[in-house]
Amino acid sequence: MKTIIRSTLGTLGLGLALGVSAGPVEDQAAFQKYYENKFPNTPVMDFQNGVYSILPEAREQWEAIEEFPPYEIAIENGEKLYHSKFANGKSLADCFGPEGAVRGQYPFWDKDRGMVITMERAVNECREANGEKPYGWKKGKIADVTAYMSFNSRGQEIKVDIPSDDPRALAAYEEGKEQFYTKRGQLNFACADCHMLTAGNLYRADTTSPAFGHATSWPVFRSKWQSMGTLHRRFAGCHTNIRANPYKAQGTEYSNLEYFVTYMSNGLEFNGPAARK
Amino acid sequence: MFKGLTVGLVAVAMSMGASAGASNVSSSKLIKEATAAYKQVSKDTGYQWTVSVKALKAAQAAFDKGKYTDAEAHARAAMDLIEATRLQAKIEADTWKMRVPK
Amino acid sequence: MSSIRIKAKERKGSVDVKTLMKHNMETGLRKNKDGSKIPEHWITDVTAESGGKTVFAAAFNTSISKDPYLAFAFAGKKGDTLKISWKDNTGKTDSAETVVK
Amino acid sequence: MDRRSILKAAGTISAAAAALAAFPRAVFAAYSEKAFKNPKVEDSLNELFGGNATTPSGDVKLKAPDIAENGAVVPIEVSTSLKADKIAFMVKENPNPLAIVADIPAGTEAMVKTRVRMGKTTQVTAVVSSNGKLYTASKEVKVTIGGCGG
Repeated sequence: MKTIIRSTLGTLGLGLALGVSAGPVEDQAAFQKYYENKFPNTPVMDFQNGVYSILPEAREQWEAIEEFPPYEIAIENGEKLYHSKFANGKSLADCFGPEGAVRGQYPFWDKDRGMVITMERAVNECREANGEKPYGWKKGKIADVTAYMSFNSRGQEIKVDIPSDDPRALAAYEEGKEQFYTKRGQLNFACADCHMLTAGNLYRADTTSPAFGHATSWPVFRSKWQSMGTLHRRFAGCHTNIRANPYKAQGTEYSNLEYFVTYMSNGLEFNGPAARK
Repeated sequence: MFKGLTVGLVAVAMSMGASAGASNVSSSKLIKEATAAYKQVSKDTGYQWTVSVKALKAAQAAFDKGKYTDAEAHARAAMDLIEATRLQAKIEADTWKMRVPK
Repeated sequence: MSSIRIKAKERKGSVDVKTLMKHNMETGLRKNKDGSKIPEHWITDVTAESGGKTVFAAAFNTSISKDPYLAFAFAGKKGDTLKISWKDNTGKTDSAETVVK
Repeated sequence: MDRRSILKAAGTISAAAAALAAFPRAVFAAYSEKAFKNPKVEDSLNELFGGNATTPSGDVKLKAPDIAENGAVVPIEVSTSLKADKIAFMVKENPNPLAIVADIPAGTEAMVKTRVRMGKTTQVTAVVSSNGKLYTASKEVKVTIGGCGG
């Protein structure tokens, strides 16, 4: 009798946990399953190739661009910047090692400071700690340096952690999640509307990419920009498209959104930099 | 949940047409009200629509040129967009949870 | 640093060449923020030499994409030197050399 | 114009002349204003090849997308099994259709890949010059504008 009661309670407890407040682990499983069901022909690891994982015609052109990708110039610039000495004789290599192959460590939750640390932020904080001016957040040198670092980090597994011993980390994740699913702007779109519920549909002339794999390949050379840009540059562009004022690059909103979106892609590999349309 | 927003948007379209007896004083007041509403909604919701900003700027630009009728039309449009933003935020406060896959 | 990146690799007596040239390739149709036209500025000629002879040459219009990409293949072998040069409509030139892998 | 500016202008010219001299091109067709800044395909062909009679040929292979991802960067590839000495590529709806002419010396494969711009949906044509005749392959490339990404 005792055992029956206990197991009933146990089941109830589990039911409550799933129904009322699913945690990040359950969120992630459901998220990834959603895309696997929606695009059964796409091998799971291929989602890291963005819209090209679901569009064969566009993929051919992308592969032709990748034969000699435009971001190679950024990687070379980034390599020079990475190793060039600060006024104090140090360089970024003193912060991130000889090749900067640290992409897999970002973004992470910094318990001491109670905030999400992205790779871009870490680069600029290294510069500031050494008495240098920070780079801009969206394009130019920040994109070149992170292109070099990401290139040297290709193949690193995405394994964003939400430390269970710090409720603020979960709160940041939840904020990012709310941001992803909440409609914004005059056009009344949520990230999830285009990149989840109707991912792969045409919006005028463009097919929207699956959000599973969104955070893997940055920085990106976009043909539309004709230059490199960071993930937060793209976030801002998306918000402007739906006629919502963008948030500040590297502000809490976008950093938490990056935290959520990258966590959703756990298990894929970092494969940036990349070329996109 | 879409209805409220649609009403808001239709109201915007309608308010563009209506405006009579606009003056320096009345349009200045309207622009001030719209700007105050903009700031309040920004504070409450944490975001704004790009079109609201544009409408406010257009209102100020028209006012500066002495085109008070246009200024009032733009200010009213801005006000309606700002209200629609508030409505969107209100609807979304809970609705977003429905989009999370289980 | 040269504006030209070259990848040259031999495969059964044929050298596959891929090259990317950093150049804005201004069409003359784009405008500055103040509305003034950005003058056209583009690479007009590209030449590839190996073993003292020209193995490939091309002339471009402004319709070739920014940072032009070219790929071609010529008879050669590992260890050969390949030199690629470009010239633009303002008379500016650049060149780069690589050894075939 | 004062003396200083005259000297300066002269200096610019001689630098440009030096640059021209340094650029290796003897026997090969160089960029020509008449061929490239020309809205008419026929005129460009005349200028390049001394004639504009073309024959469609299955031996000319043209690889271009059906729908361009981005009109500013459209990857194309032209190749042929014919013995070619020149390959040209035209984008019909561009203000000046001729995009590129490539010289194919003996020993070089009759193949060229590049990326071109096209402003709108257009027919594109590869022209191969072989034994004094012109062979072509054409297809339509759709260029779409607008949307979130484009």
